[in-house]
Amino acid sequence: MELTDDTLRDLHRRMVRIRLFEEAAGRLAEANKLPGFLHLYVGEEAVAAGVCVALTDEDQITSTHRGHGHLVAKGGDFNRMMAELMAKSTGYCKGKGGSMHISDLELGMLGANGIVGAGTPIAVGAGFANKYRDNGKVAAAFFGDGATNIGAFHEAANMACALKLPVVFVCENNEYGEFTPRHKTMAITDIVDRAVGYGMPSVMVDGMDAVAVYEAAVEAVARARAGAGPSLIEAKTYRYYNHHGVQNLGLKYRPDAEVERWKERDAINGIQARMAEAGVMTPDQAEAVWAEIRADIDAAIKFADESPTPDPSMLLVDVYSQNVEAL
Amino acid sequence: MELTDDTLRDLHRRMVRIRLFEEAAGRLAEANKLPGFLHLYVGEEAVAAGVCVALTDEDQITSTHRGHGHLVAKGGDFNRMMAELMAKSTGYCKGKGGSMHISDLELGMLGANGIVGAGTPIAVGAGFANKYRDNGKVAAAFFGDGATNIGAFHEAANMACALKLPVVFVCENNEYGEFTPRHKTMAITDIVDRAVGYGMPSVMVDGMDAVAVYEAAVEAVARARAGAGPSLIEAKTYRYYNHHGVQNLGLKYRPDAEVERWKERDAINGIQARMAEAGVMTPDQAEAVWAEIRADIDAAIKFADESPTPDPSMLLVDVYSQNVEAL
Amino acid sequence: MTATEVEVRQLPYVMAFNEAVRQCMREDENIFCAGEDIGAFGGVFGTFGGLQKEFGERRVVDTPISEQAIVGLGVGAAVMGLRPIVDLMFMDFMCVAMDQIVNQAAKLKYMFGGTARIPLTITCGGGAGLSAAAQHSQSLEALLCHIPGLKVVVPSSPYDMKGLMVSCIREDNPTVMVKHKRMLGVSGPVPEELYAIPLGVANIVRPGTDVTVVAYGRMVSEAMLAAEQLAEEGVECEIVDPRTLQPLDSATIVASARKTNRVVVVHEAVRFGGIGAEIAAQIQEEAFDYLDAPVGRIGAPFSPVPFSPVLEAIYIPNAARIADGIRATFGRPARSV
Amino acid sequence: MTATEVEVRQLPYVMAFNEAVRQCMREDENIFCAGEDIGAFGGVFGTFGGLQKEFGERRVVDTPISEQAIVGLGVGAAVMGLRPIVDLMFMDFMCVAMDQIVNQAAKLKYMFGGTARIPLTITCGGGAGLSAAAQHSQSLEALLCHIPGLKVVVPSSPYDMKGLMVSCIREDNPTVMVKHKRMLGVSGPVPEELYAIPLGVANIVRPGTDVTVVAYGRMVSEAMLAAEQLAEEGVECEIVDPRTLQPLDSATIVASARKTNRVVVVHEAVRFGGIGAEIAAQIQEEAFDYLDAPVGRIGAPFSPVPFSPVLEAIYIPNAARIADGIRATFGRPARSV
Ligand SMILES: Cc1ncc(C[n+]2csc(CCOP(=O)(O)OP(=O)(O)O)c2C)c(N)n1
Ligand SMILES: Cc1ncc(C[n+]2csc(CCOP(=O)(O)OP(=O)(O)O)c2C)c(N)n1
Ligand SMILES: [Mg+2]
Ligand SMILES: [Mg+2]
Repeated sequence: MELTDDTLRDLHRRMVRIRLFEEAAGRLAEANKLPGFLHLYVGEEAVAAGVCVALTDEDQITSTHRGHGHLVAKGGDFNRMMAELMAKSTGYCKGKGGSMHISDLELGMLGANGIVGAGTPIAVGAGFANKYRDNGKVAAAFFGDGATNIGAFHEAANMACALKLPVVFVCENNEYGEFTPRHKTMAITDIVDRAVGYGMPSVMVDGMDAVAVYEAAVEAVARARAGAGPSLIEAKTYRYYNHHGVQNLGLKYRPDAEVERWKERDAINGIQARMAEAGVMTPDQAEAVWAEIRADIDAAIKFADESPTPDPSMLLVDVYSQNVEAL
Repeated sequence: MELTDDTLRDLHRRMVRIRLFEEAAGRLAEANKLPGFLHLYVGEEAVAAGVCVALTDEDQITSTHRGHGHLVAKGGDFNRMMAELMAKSTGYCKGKGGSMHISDLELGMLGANGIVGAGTPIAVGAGFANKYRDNGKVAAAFFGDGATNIGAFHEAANMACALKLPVVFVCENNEYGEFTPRHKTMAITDIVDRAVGYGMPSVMVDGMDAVAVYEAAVEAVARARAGAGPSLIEAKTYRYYNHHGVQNLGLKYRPDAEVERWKERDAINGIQARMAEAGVMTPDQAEAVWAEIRADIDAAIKFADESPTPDPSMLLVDVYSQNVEAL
Repeated sequence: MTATEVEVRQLPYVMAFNEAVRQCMREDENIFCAGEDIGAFGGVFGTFGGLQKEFGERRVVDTPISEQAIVGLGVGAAVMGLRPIVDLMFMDFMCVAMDQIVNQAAKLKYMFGGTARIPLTITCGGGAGLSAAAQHSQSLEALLCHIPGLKVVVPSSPYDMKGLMVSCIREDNPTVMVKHKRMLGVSGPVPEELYAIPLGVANIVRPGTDVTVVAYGRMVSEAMLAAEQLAEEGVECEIVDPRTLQPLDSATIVASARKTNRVVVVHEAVRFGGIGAEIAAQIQEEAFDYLDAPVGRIGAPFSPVPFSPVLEAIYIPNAARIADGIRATFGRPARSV
Repeated sequence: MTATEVEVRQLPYVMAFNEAVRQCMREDENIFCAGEDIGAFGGVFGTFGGLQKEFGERRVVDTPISEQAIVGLGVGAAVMGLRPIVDLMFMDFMCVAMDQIVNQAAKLKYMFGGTARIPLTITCGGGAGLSAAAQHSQSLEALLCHIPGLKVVVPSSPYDMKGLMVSCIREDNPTVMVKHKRMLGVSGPVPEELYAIPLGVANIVRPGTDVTVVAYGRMVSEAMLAAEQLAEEGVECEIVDPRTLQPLDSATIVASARKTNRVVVVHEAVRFGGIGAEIAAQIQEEAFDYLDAPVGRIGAPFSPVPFSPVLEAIYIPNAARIADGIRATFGRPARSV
């Protein structure tokens, strides 16, 4: 498997897109411009980017409460994303879903999900559909370390293996579920240990290294496409901001030094250094990417800002496929 | 750990009690004397007996839809069991629970359970109570191979490990869930592989050998009592009768030869041969045990037969702890 | 709506279900079935019998004991455009999969701003009467009817079973089809050709003038027995079977109430908080000035389902209790000031 | 029942909950709490704040994200004689644990012939209004009220929160205590000493003569606002807060209905199939000849909870809608033939 310069650029671009989108969202939240909950993905960009570069636009993903990064990585449109976070009618969900339910079925992004673990059986369903149609597509399920403690994940992982479905399970192990460290909620250190119980191949990768994630994903996706069944990728990663919102709350549940240690290994810095060294992208060229995406973000914020809120008549629309009358 | 003659006799006696109870129940079912569903434990006696001999009367167990064997092994009273199966007011559950909910809280038998896997989190709760009170007691959860595919099992196993509770997980791997063979529902062969994902010690034993089960259980129980947390025991075993009821239904989902192979290794025959060889129990002495228990069974059937059905006024009693009026 | 011509073939309820699935699967390659033991074994109630033989393991899938993943499989495959039929065996087990039903299947379309279609059918066996005790006998449809996004279907005859199941399969929204365990062997006329009974349209099973009885599922036949008894007493019951509880054909029910001026609602589910409460509440809202007596409700008492056949027989509403409930609506003076 | 003397300390709803738990835990060593992030963090709603500090990790336990095992932990520990308080964070998550709630906690006692006691309290945060969208905003109490074996508690003030939570903890049956997320910061008078408000006893929050408004949880304060408005229009509302929905104090509700002859039932939950249907059905059964208008019902419309604050504001019933509902009961001629 050759790692092309274009792939590096692609990984970089998707990560920068996530980073800038998320930081903008954070600023908007601090300015009280985003209603509801906001779970930022900043720090974990390499995972979404690495996996999504290994997928085609036709493959599917399911996501979590921390879902913007996944949608951006899958090719999500900033305008419609920003509008959704601001609860505007031009948003992906017409303002009805918000951050936790952002989705783009045309891109195969089957939804962020507010219920921890609940996306994993849905990915199994998508994988089933792929196998049923023999279309060579793959479904990837993103989920956290904490999510591997919930029954739905277990059932999904086992069923995918029992039915040998084209599914890739991607665990974003950021060492915390909300404010509780991993060691309080499981007696293991590595999520890959769970794959054993399903007879599923697994690999542990540095989630701060987009190339490592990408390479693992390429292998897992190839296995799935070849009909050899599911795999588990555990990416060790870290979120820079709080569980939700931006600032840490009063409670210090993570030592500052720990946060700093992870930030030193920042995935975007890492890939930029690598590309600079390999002559793939100069710092100036990198800066141009940032600048271009920054402009896109600004445009998206403007688009969202100027978009209308949903019309009250929309309240009862889309409860059912052929709309029934209000009761 | 010495294996005393008394322990062998105890194992044997509990197994014969199960076998005769279950065969009697089967006959009664065929004679249409037992309402509802009946899941017979015949063939798997070594598992319940081996584990329960390793427990004290003060330890707790949770059970499954196939629960008579567990209650008998824990010391259940034939009269109240038979009366319950016949839906009589003198039964363990006053005729309100039946086979699938048979229980004896005084013996620490926290109930058969009609929902696959649902007993396992309840065992975790009992184990928690033991640790909370620091009383040195242990809770054992029995469940099938099929049950390890369900989320509740996963959550229970993980939580017991995370909280380091005195729980022993006992998987009765009889290779089938209802009429579906294990290989269709999981990609692994041995349930012990699942323990890895919880950081739980595990052991695989011959479930047709009560001594092997007992020895594994002694070790797991000791670990739990010592505060070293849960263990998983996988006992490979087999049920002789159908999933429920007695006769196989029309469909042949298990090859005759497979059934025969397992029956050749019958656990009761096995322990009788071993005891005869070791001079612990002659065939005549063994026969005396059978005869004595047969008499107990006959008495229990008579007791149950002569017991009254529940009075209609009992319908709304015991819905709540202080009974509320009907609504 | 009914098909009672002599030439029509008799089929048991279980086979009416089976035939609906079979004929739809022949028509539409996007339909598949998944559930525990539904393959070679045909499902514990026999409802899926022979389907794997005809359609193969690809389209009739035995799953692990994993209700959450079974429904999730259905949701994910439905979002991708397939038409899954997933089986939960006993209705009680839907509690194991409740998150996927209530928080996922029912809500995805709305949460996603309308982009998703969820043509998912969930099937299960409800109802008491087999001494199957508290965890295998429940009628939990009220829980589902309260959840926007779901449709809930409760056939009362083999004819309805086939036609309603066809509509469930063709429906673009998640439906829950409740088979009553005790009706599996009940036979009735069922046309061989594929036909659909629309969801949300009640059936007047028996026209009458004096009192309206709203009943569904197995309670329809009990209500018919009660109606026969009452006819001898000179009271003509109109029996309305909503067929689907969500959507509920309130118009037909209210029209009947306005005509007869007396109503009794019957279900096997626990009376308190059952769907009968919703129906009664709607009737008094919409037909207040027409009612000569309070809307009566017959349901199970407030306890888990008992194992004992003696207790269970008291527990389950029957023709005698329905008849008493109907008589009670006449036991009071007609409305006057 | 109410405590409105001047000297009484003001406490926010969230601290009333906290104090109930704290004081009960000091009294009874058998009480422990378990849930996600309830330890050092004090729970996402802050309701468990400081409890781990006082009682240690043994008695205030952070659990994995495992709702089934959390409730199962509670059931098993309760059967063994402890008094667990287990937290499900958002009410919506009870769907994940529905089997343990509906098929285990609610039924064990009955299925076991009475031998078990289940002194288990399940707590969760219900209700909309935080733009938390469809999976974090539901009011699902109707699902629980339909299940024999459970008790369901919905406090409408800090005072009630403390007293009802104490009763939940002391109760020998499984209770579900629903905290309304939007009331956490609402303050009111709360005595410092430990006191209990019995389950199953409604509270007449506002006496009145012209119309009865049955409301619970956050809707009580909205109903109070509506009542003030209507008082200006010359209509005196009697507001009855059932406090617990299961058991439901039907006697108090019916007595009020018989007195005022008009009733509106209000809840934040979806109107269709909500507990308001049961209440309305009971009132027309028990007060038929007293009613001058149909029992009105105000609830959320039939859709998932929308994210958009604009839509959510329309979605959630409020004082204006309640007032309109009340006016509607007068908008028709008084009953006459
Ligand atoms: C079933 C369920 N339980 C609890 C929650 C509340 N919750 C939201 S995010 C979260 C932590 C998830 O941890 P993890 O899976 O590791 O993902 P991360 O937030 O670390 O990305 C929790 C407990 C939920 N949304 N759903
Ligand atoms: C949640 C749930 N799903 C399905 C069933 C139906 N069911 C009863 S027993 C059984 C098979 C259980 O298999 P296993 O755990 O291996 O136990 P065994 O019967 O082999 O002892 C099934 C599927 C159930 N009771 N509960
Ligand atoms: Mg995490
Ligand atoms: Mg088995």
